[in-house]
Amino acid sequence: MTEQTALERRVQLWFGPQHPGITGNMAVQAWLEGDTLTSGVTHVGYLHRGFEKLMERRKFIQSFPIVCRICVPEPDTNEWLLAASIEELSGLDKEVPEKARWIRTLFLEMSRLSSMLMVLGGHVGAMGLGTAPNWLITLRDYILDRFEELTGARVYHMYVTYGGVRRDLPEGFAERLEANLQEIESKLPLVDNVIFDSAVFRKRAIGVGVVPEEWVDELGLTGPIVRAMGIARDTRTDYPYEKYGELDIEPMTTTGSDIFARAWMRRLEIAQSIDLIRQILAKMPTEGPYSAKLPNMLTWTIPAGETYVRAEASRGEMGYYVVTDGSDKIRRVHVRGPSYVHGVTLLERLMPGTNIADLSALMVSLQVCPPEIER
Amino acid sequence: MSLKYTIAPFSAWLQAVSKPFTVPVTGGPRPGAPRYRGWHINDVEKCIGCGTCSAICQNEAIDMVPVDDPVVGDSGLRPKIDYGRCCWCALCVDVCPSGSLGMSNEYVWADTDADVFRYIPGVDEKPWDDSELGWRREEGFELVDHDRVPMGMLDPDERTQTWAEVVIGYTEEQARVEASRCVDCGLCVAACPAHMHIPDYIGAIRDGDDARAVQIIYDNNAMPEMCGKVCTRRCESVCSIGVQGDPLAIRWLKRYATERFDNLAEVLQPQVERVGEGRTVAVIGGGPSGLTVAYYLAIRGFEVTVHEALPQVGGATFFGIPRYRFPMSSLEKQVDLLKSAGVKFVLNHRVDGDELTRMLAENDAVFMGVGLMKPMALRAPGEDLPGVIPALDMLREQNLGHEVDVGEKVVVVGGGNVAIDASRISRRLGAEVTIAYRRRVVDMPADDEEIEDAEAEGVEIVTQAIPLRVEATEDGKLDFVWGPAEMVQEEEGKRPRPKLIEGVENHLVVDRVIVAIGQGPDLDWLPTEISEKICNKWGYIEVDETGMTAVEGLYAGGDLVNDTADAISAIADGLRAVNGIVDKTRAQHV
Amino acid sequence: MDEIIQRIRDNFGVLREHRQRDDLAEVWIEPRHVLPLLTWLKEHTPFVQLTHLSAVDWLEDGEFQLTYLLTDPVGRRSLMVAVRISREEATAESVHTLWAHAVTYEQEINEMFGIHFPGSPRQGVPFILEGWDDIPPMRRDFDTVEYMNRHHPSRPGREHTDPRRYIGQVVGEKGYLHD
Amino acid sequence: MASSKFPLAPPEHSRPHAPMGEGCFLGETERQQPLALKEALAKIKNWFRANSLWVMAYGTGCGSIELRPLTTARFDMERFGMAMRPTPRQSNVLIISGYLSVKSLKRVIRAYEQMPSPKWVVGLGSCTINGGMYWDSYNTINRLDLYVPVDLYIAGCMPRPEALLEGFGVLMEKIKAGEANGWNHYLEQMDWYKENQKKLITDWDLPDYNW
Repeated sequence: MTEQTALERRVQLWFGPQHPGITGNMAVQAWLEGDTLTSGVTHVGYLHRGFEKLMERRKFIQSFPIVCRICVPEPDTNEWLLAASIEELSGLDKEVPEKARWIRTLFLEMSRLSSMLMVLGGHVGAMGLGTAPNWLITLRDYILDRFEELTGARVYHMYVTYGGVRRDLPEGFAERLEANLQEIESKLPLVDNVIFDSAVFRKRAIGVGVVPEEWVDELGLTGPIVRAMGIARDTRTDYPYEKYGELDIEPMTTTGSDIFARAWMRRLEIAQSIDLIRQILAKMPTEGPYSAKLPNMLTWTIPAGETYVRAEASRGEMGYYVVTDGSDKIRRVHVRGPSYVHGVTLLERLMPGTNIADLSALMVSLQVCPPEIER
Repeated sequence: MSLKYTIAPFSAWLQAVSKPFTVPVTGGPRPGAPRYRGWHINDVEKCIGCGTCSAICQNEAIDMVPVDDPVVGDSGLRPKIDYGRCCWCALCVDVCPSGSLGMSNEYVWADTDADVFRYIPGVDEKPWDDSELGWRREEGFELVDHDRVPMGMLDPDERTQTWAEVVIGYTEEQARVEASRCVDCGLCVAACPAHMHIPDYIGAIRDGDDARAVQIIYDNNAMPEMCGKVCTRRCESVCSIGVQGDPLAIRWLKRYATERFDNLAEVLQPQVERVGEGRTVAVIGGGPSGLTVAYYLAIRGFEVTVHEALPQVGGATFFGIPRYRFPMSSLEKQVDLLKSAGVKFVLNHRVDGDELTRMLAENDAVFMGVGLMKPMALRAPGEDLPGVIPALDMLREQNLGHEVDVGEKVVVVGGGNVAIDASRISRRLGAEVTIAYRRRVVDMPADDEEIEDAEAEGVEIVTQAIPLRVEATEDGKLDFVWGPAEMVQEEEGKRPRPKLIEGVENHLVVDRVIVAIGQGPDLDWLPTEISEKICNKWGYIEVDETGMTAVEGLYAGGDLVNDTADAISAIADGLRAVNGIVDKTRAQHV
Repeated sequence: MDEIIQRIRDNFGVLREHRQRDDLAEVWIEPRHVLPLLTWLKEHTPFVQLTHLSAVDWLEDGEFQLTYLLTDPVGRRSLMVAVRISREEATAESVHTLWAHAVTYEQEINEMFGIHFPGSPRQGVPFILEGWDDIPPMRRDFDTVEYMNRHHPSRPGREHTDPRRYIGQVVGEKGYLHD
Repeated sequence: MASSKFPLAPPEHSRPHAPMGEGCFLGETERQQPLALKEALAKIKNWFRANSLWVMAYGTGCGSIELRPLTTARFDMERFGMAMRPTPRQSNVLIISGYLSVKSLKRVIRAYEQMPSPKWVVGLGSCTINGGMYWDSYNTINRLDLYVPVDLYIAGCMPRPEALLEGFGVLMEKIKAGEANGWNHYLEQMDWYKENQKKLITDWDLPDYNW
C-alpha cells in the first residue's frame, strides 16, 4: 500500500439536513481525518421562507403573525421586537399601558424559560442520553400549557402586538403558573443528577468546544456563549427594556467557555428565570388596560424612520433593524438573530479539531437555530 | 471521574415508581384552553358580510362567498375559510366589526383529501358550531378605530343668538383621521339611494387627495355640499364600524371635501359624450331631483331650462332647511356650477297645466320634481284658528327673508326633522318652544343629532302627547289641549302604536301652534288627461324603471315619487331620469 | 456619543445624521469613507462589534443603502453607519478583514440583493437559495407573488367576492361624470 | 391561477387509491393463491403495518417542534407502536412538518424514495395543503401533493400533539382498511411526479429514483 497524503485521507461527510443530531433543518459539510474534523462549512437555506420579503408586502398588523415563525422554540422575542420597533417608529410606545408592559415582560421570560428547558435537554440528547431531554420537554410542555391558556396557542402565540398585548391574564393564571414553576423546581435536582452529575456528560462536555475570549468582539458574540466565559453581558440588564429595569436581576456567568460551562449557564438561567417570573407576578398591577387604543389597523401608516431594537433571547442578542418609509407597510426589516454568527462563522471556526461525535453537542451548546439564520 | 458521577444518573430509575402523567387518549383529545384558537365559528345572523376579516387576513385564507341575497346593511356574503392557508392568528376575529366571527377550542381535523379543508363557518355544519369556549372578540382590544373624531359645534347658548352655521366642520387633520377609520366594505353604497362611491372618496380624503375626492363625490351627486350638511345619511346607519362603535362620519367627510373647493367647474372636468347636442329638456321644480337632472343632462349637451316658482332654486333645501344648517352661500355655489354647465333658470314662475302640455310638445323630455307642497292638517278641532300654522309655511317665510312672528311661546306638533327645524328657528326668534309628539323619543323620525341639538338649545320635548283640540283664549292666545298616550304593541314585529288614555287633558297656552306632521302632493294644477294617467290613488306619481311616467317624455322624481321623501332619494330619482333620458337619446341616435 | 459623531463629522464628513434614541445614532457617509471610518471606529473607539450589516433597496432613488450597526458593548450604545451606493453598479467595499463574520453578511447580501463585495470570500457562492434563476429576491423589483404564481401553483377551487365591488354591482353603482 | 404550467393531476390523484391490499406495484408477482386466503393475508399484513409506524426524524419545518413532545412520556407515541427513527431506511412514515422550501423538497424526495415500501406521507399544517402563511413566498411550495403522494393531512398551524395522535389514528385506520396506498400511486404515476419535481427543482442532480 502506498502512503496516503493528508488530503487523500480526508473524508467528506454531510451532517444533515436529515440527521437526528442536527439542530433543526440545516446541514454541515465536514471534512474529516479519522474522526476529527479538519474543516467544515455550514449550509442553511432549507427553511428559508423569505420573511423579510414577505413583510415588505404586508401591512403592519399583517406582519405581526408572521414574525413568531422566525424562531420556533422561542417565537416570542420576535413578536416583541417587531412590536417594540414599530411602536418606537410610530410613537405608540408612549401609550403602551403599564400593565401591558408587565405582561410582556412575563411573556418574554416564560418564553426564555421554555426555550432553555428545551435546549438544556438538547445538550445531553445530542450525546445520546435520552432521559433528561424527555423530562425537560415535558417540563417545557407545562409552560406551553400556560401559554395556551394565556394566548390561545401552544407554540405560535401571536400575542404581543403594537400598543400592548391581545388579552388580559386569565383568572387564576398566576397560581397555575406558580404550580408549574414548583413542578419544574422539584424536577431540577433530578435533572442535575442525570446531566451535570453524569460521568458521560462531564467527560464529553468539559474542555470541549472552548470559545476563546478574543473572538467575542471579533465575531460579535452575545448571550450565553459570552456569559459562559465569565463576561457579564446581558441585553436585559445592559439595555433594560419593558420592565426588566425594575426587576432584581444580575447577569449569570460561568467560567470555562466549554460545553459544560454553557450547559451550566442555562441551568443557572432556568433558576434565574423562575425567580424573575415570580418577581414579575408579585409586582404586576392587577388593574388597568392591557392595550393602548389602536388606530384602524387596516389603514395605519407610520412616519419614515430607521431603528434597531434588541432583546435577549435564550440564545443571545436578537435584534430587529426596521426601516419605514411613511407607507402602511414596512420598507425593510432585517432580523439579526444570534445564531447568524454563532451557527455559521463561530461554528465553522470551532469545527477544525473537533471530534465528529461532539459536533452535535457543540451545535446544541451554541444553540444554533437555523430558521433565524436564513429567515 | 469520581464514583458519584457514575452513580448519580441512575437516580433516574426512581421515576419508575412516580405517578404517571401521560395524557390519556380515551375520551377524545384534551380540550383546548378556554381561549384556544381553533376552528372558526360564525354567527351568520349577526354577520353583515362586510369582508373585513378577509381584508385583514395576510394569508388570503378567507374568501367571501354569496350565501344569501344582499339586503341593505348586509352584503349576503359570508366568509369561507381555507385551512390550507389559515394560520390561526385570529386577526379576523379581533377585527370583526359585527363581532360575529369567533373561534372554537376544537383543534383536531385530519383527512386524506386535501380539498376538504374549506368551509363556511355557520353555514356548513361542523361539530364545533356550538362550542362555548374558544377565542372571541373582546372589548378593550380593537383593531379598528371605534371612536369618531368629534365635530366642532357652536356653543348652544351662542347658537340661539345667531343664524350662523352650527356645525363648524372638520379641519384637514381631523378629516384624514376620520377617513382612516373606513374599512372599505361598501355596505354604505347599497344603503345610499344614490349609491354614491362612499369608500372611494373616503379613501381619497385619507390619502390627502381632496380634488379626487370631490370628483368621486360629484360623480353621482350634483348637490353633495347640501348632502354633506343635511343628508339623512342612511349610509351611516349601516356602517360596519357602527355596529360596535361610532359609524364613520360619512356626511361630515363629504362636507369637508366639498367645502375645500370654490370653483367646482375647474375641479370636476367631466368627460362625457355630448349626446344631447341640439335637444331640449324642461325641468319643472328646482329641487334636488330637478337640479340633478339639469346638471347631468347639461354636461351631456342637452339644453336644460329649470322652471321654479320661488325666487330661488333649491326646492325644499332652499325653503325647507334653516340657514344655520345649510347656508345660502353653499346653495349658491351649487347653482353657479349648474350655470357654468349651461343650465338656464326661469325663476318666480309657476307652471300650469296648459304650459305643461306645451312643454311636452316642444321639448324632447320634461322632468317634473315639484315635491310635496300641501301640508297635512292637524285633524283636531281648532285647526283653522289663525295662530295654527303649518311648519313649512313658517320655514319658507323665514328663508325668503320675511318677517316671522311666533310670539313668546310655541308648541310644535310632530317629530320629524321639519318639527325640529321649526322649533330651533322659533328658539332663534326668541320663543320658548315645546315639541309635542305622539310616540316616544326613540320613535322620532328626526335625526338623533338634531334632537340632541334641539334639546341643547332649550327645546322641551313632550312625548306620547296626542293633540285633542286647539282653543282660542280670551287674551288672544291659543290653548293647546293634549292627552297622554300609552304605547300599545298591537302586532308582533310592528312598531307600537300610541293609544290615548281617555279622560286626561293637559293644557298648554301658547302664541302659535306649528304643525309639522308631514306634507302631501299638490297636483291639482295638472290637466286631468295627464293626472289620471300618472297619479296613483294616493295622489302620488308612478314611474317606471327609467323614471318615466305613463306619459311619453314626461319624467318625474323626488318626494312626489318615492316614499322616503328625503333629498338623497330625490337625487337618486334624478339620476334614474338622467339614465332614462340619455339611454333613450342614444337609442334614437342609432 | 456626541463626541464620536463630532469626530466623524470632522474627519470623514457626514451627509446626514439622526439620533434615534439616547443609545442609538445613525450617520450617513460617502461610500469612499466606509472602510477608513469602520477601521477607525473598530481600532480607536469602543465601537468594536459589528452587530449586523444589512442592505435596503431604495428602488425609486436608484440606490442601495448599506447599514453597518456597530456596538460598544461596554458603553452599551450603538452607531449605525449608513452608506448609499448606486443601484446600477451595486458594488461596495468588503469589511471582512475587520470582522470575520462580515463574510456571511456579505455573502447573503450578495445573494439576496445582488450587491458585490470585491475581495470578500464566498461571493457568488449560494448561501440560502439553491438553483435560483431570477433577479435577487430581496430587490424591490422582484415580485414574489408573480414568482409564486409561476412556480408554486395554489390549490384550485377558490373564489373570492370582494364585498365592495359585489355590492356596487348588485345595486348598479354608476358614475355620471364620465361615460 | 398558474396551474396550467402543471399537467392535470391523474383522476385519482390525492385521493386514496383503489384498495389494493396486496403487495407492491413493482414487487410481488401474482401468486397462485385462492382469493380468500389472499384477502385474509392482506388484512393481517395491514394490521401489522398499522401498528408499527416508524417515523423518520426529519424536521422539515416548524411543525416538527410538536413532534418532539410526542416522544415524551406525556404524549407517549410509543404506546401506539410508533417510534422515531433516525434514517429513512428504517422508517415508513415521512412527516412533512409544514412548509417546504425548494431546497428541502429536493432532500425530501431523496429521503422519501430511500424509504422501504410500504410507506406513508403525512402532511402537517396548512402549508402542506395550500401554502399556508407562506403562500406568497418565492421559496416555499404551496401544494405538497404535486411532488410526493400524501396519505394524510392534519390541519393546524401547527397541529398540536393531541391532533397528531388523532391524525395517526386516522392513518392507522386507513392502513388497516388498505386505503393508504400513496406509495403505490407514486410508483404508478412516477412520470407525473418526476415531471412536477423537475419543473420546480431547476438544478436537478439526483438519480431518477433513489432506491
